Amino acid sequence: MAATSFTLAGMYLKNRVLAASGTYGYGDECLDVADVTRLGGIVTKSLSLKPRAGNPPVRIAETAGGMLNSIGLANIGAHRFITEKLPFLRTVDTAVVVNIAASTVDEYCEVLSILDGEDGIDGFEINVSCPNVREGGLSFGTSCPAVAEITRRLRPLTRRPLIIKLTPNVTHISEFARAVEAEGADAVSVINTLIGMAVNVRTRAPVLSTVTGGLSGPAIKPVALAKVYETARAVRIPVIGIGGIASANDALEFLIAGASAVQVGTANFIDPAAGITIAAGINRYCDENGIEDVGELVGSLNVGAGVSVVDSWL
Amino acid sequence: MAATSFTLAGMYLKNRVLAASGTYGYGDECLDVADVTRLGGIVTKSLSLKPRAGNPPVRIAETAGGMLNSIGLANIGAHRFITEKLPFLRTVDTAVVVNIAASTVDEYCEVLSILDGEDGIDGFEINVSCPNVREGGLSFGTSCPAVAEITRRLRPLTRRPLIIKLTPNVTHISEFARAVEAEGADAVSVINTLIGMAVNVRTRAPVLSTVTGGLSGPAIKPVALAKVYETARAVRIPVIGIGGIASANDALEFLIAGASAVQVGTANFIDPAAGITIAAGINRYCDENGIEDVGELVGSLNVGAGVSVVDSWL
Amino acid sequence: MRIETCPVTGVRRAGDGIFVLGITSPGIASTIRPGQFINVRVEPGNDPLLRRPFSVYRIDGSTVEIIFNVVGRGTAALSHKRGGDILDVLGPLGVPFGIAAPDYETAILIGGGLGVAPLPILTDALRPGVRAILTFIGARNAKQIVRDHLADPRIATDDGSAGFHGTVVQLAEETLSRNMPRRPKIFACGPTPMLRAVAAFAVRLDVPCEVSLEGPMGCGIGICQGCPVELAGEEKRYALMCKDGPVFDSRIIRI
Amino acid sequence: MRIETCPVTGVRRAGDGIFVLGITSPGIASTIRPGQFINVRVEPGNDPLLRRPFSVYRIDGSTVEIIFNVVGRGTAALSHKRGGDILDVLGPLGVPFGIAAPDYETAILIGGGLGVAPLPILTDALRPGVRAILTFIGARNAKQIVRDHLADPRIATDDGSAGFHGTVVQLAEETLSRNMPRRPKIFACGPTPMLRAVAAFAVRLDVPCEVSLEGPMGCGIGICQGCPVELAGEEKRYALMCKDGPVFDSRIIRI
Ligand SMILES: Cc1cc2nc3c(=O)[nH]c(=O)nc-3n(C[C@H](O)[C@H](O)[C@H](O)COP(=O)(O)OP(=O)(O)OC[C@H]3O[C@@H](n4cnc5c(N)ncnc54)[C@H](O)[C@@H]3O)c2cc1C
Ligand SMILES: Cc1cc2nc3c(=O)[nH]c(=O)nc-3n(C[C@H](O)[C@H](O)[C@H](O)COP(=O)(O)OP(=O)(O)OC[C@H]3O[C@@H](n4cnc5c(N)ncnc54)[C@H](O)[C@@H]3O)c2cc1C
Ligand SMILES: Cc1cc2nc3c(=O)[nH]c(=O)nc-3n(C[C@H](O)[C@H](O)[C@H](O)COP(=O)(O)O)c2cc1C
Ligand SMILES: Cc1cc2nc3c(=O)[nH]c(=O)nc-3n(C[C@H](O)[C@H](O)[C@H](O)COP(=O)(O)O)c2cc1C
Ligand code: FES
Ligand code: FES
Repeated sequence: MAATSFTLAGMYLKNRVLAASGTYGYGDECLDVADVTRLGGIVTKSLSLKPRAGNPPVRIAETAGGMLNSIGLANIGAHRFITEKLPFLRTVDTAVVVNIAASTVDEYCEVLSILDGEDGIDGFEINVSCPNVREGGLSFGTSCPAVAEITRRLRPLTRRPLIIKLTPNVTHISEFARAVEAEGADAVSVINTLIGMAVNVRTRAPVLSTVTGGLSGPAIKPVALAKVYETARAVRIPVIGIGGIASANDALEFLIAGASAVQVGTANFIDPAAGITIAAGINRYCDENGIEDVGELVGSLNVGAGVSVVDSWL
Repeated sequence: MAATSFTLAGMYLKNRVLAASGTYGYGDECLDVADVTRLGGIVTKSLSLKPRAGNPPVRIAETAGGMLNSIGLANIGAHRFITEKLPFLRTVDTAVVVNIAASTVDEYCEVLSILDGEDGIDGFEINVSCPNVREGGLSFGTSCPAVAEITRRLRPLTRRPLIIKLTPNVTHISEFARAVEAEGADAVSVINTLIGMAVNVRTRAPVLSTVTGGLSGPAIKPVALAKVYETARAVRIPVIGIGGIASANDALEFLIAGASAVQVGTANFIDPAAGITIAAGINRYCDENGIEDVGELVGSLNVGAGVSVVDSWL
Repeated sequence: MRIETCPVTGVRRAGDGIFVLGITSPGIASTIRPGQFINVRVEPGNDPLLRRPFSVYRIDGSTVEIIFNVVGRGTAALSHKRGGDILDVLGPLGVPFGIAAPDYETAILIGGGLGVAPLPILTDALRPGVRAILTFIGARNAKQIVRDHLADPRIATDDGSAGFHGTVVQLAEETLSRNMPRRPKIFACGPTPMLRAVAAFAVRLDVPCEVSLEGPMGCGIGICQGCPVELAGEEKRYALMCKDGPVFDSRIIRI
Repeated sequence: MRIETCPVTGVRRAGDGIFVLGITSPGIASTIRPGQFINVRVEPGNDPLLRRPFSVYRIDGSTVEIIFNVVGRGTAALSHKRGGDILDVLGPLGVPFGIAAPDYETAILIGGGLGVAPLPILTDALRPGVRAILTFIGARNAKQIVRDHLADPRIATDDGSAGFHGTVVQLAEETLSRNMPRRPKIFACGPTPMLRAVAAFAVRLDVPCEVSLEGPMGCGIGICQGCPVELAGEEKRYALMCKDGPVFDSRIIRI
């Protein structure tokens, strides 16, 4: 039986599989069907300062091997989270990572400060795929200086692990990873959703009320894997791999490509116990392959000598 | 029966569905199973100055709803194309768009000049998703100045339609579209493949010999559609929509989102007559909906008044 | 709520483009309540990716039946299932109809199209408790009327090919406005426009009314926030169709 | 080459994890030649997305049979097909074995694992023409040996559970080096390492040799460039497995 527990950016995790933000509520919805204590951790829905109602319907659309969402970060806000959700989460024996979203850098700081006063929180994940009101709604996440600034401002406010969750909708995600590493981030989560869209040809209107939305699910796994590989080679801080993970095999691809841990998102909608099954499958793989610690897999990709990535003309 | 023929950037097309570069050979492979004269046009495999052997195996990997490829632009080169393929293509009653790839701006120019001397070519599509040897193999396509320079240098060399095929692996594809529009491009093709990756967990090696490859197929359709929508709103020149189109419904989504025409790629591998079926399906849709000219659909997306794209917090 | 892998007992046609699919699920059969739904994984792979929500139509021992229209990929695939196939089913899910007496004496059931789906088990559950059940069902045409297992339904068709010529709401309102039973309560299920109309006349006639909504769902269990239902009242607030519904008091939501 | 939608005649087990699937296709049945393959669309949807290539195993009237190992999603799905299901099939594809006499008198057939797949129709096609057929087949163990429809095959198993204890190549080389028939030609099909070994001893014994390769394919018809086979010689050049093969003269390629 391979060793599974480890410390990620100073945070103890019993295994390398977490539930991704926005795909597991606040960890209290799936108890009938999933023993959440067998997850490495739970990342909460993004919390903003005030509660957010979210976007009008339609918020989701199925696509080939994936789905689009434009939830609009509907959430109960930091204060209600503390009073209504955190007490329960404190009783659950798994790591709790609180994900934070905001529309100004100050709001990020305020939300984090409010939450940092509470115990029962193992780490913070910062969702930078949010519209920056100062920039007319352009996402923070696609501006390297903005992402760096958020990290710089947040870093001194907490001694807990600070994880920056990067968006894939940029040319070189490794630049962003390097920037936040330089600002003292403890880890990066890669990736958030890809920008996508669907049209209803009957009505000739967008399917989503917001026209575009975030693409997730198995369809994006190859893109996520490439982004994780690019990021893991660029920084020393751990990379948390996210994107289309639905099986142990998928998770193993991410670990081998350089992810220290993974998050399972969309797969929870099909099976809320997906993360647990995946964690078990990773162990089975290790046992079958004589791997004594899952950590041995991380970044173990053997890239043939002769091969040059550059020569790959797409 | 709706009118289907139209002129795209000065190029007469009998309908709005073309076969995408690299997914239909040189148009002479599928004759037994597809009446290519019922396609709006054929875009050739990318041609370079010298023949290219391409990348070593493994060159393709199937993914959820898509596939990865790293063909390495294996092609017979401009000269053999002219002697071995063009004579046949001249006899085929459909538009022939020649796609050009190169590793220096000079090579782009040389290939185009060589081909521009030939008749039987209706237009040129420039594949900028190629490694720029000057930049240590970084893709031209992700550098806006490089893409602009290619366009600037090529524009004076031909009076035929000049179509720049953009890569989606950038933060704001519309910037690139605007840049090439300013340099005199007649149209843009959107999108080429997304960078993706797959790992063989048994061998712990990349599946593709080049580690990363290009993701295509239904999985990427939502991303392609969003890129086409972004591009079509940013430029006045026509946009050719590409990415995961496998049905008439898919193609209609692109037209409605702003594409003047579409290209079918990966779907040809499953059915070389896919483009023909799609063109017929578009006509059926028009007839059923009292649309007299397919052109009426282009950019007909009705975005509800109340909706603000900005407010979509992914 | 639990996930079960259930053998398919069979699929039969019940109208044009309408099918009834049965699965063996002691768990769901014994716990499901009228108006609750199950979320069905159509195929083991990625196509389609998401589960498909369906009301429970009938319970017979440990057999659970759903009735559905073929409208897309998922329902088409379900219509091709055969006895012995295995389906992965999540349920029971959602808030059932509020049938607990004594806040009403006569139950008025209104079903439009396959909105009839939850009415048979609702009828069975109501029978012991209430004084009377009035059932109104409507469809586009006679071929789409599914009248089995209901308390002698009055029928409306848009094309007049069976029963009343018009919508089921017109039929119900006409009938009820002539003579309204004592202490009535409306239970309605069907397409959104129909429910909007029902809710409107429930207000006009001041009758308590519960509606069962339908719309796209991501998870069916409250973790994706993908199924917003706008709440009545000043500030924009949403309930979740899957968790706070699919059955709602028609007055607390904006249909 | 054409696309046909073919009814499945049935699927039967032919060893552990090995299945034979039959389809009705007059077109393919009448035109296929030994060593050619068909490209099968496993499901109508996107999962799996690409076709799966298979050698033709048997022809019986208008019935075309393939034999396959369940190794992944596509072959698993195929093993669950039932009579009456419809399969979309593209074929015949590729270059067949070069069996035209008289450049040889004895055909030596070597099949490793399911590399036996093309050998039965190859045997049928050879019988009229050649003086003798020597068949060698090998597998991991007895359970994986498929010996039907072959000219009394000599058998090798890695674990010795049937016939010669060792690889089919060792068996063939041993037998042939003792007494080599007059004007022989080798036709081999199986895993790449085995074909490499066959090619090597064909050179040693100076026997003409054709090998049927297998590997990932995107399209099967030469339009994706996804199936390179490295050619022998100085400069790096590739042939296409689907179009220039899958059968190659072992001396012109680098296996
Ligand atoms: C609580 C609830 C109960 C339902 N009960 C029934 C029933 O008893 N009988 C019945 O025929 N239908 C019922 N529906 C609708 C049914 O879920 C859809 O018809 C079905 O999901 C369509 O799937 P598809 O793949 O065939 O269509 P597609 O259009 O291919 O589906 C694409 C996506 O859109 C979603 N979708 C499309 N139409 C609907 C819709 N009307 N409602 C919800 N999601 C939709 C699908 O779930 C899927 O995610 C119910 C829906 C809900 C929410
Ligand atoms: C010309 C030719 C003839 C073949 N004849 C037979 C036969 O008669 N019997 C038989 O059992 N197999 C045969 N194969 C191999 C067969 O095509 C693969 O086993 C099959 O495609 C695996 O599909 P899968 O979805 O089950 O496996 P997966 O691993 O899920 O497939 C994933 C992808 O890899 C490809 N792939 C995986 N393994 C192979 C392989 N060994 N060869 C080619 N592609 C592969 C698949 O086509 C698919 O694109 C042949 C292959 C070729 C090229
Ligand atoms: C419905 C939905 C809601 C999401 N909400 C959030 C969120 O609130 N904050 C966040 O950082 N990521 C959010 N995500 C992104 C996921 O956490 C994850 O990064 C992404 O979905 C890719 O992983 P997957 O393919 O496994 O789903 C959401 C994703 C989905 C599908
Ligand atoms: C196997 C393969 C080879 C390709 N070769 C080229 C090429 O040579 N030049 C080019 O511009 N695009 C090439 N493409 C990209 C396609 O033309 C198209 O832009 C992309 O595949 C997205 O469309 P699709 O999803 O319909 O395949 C190739 C794609 C595939 C799958
Ligand atoms: S469907 Fe996911 S929250 Fe309702
Ligand atoms: S498989 Fe496409 S060229 Fe051979």
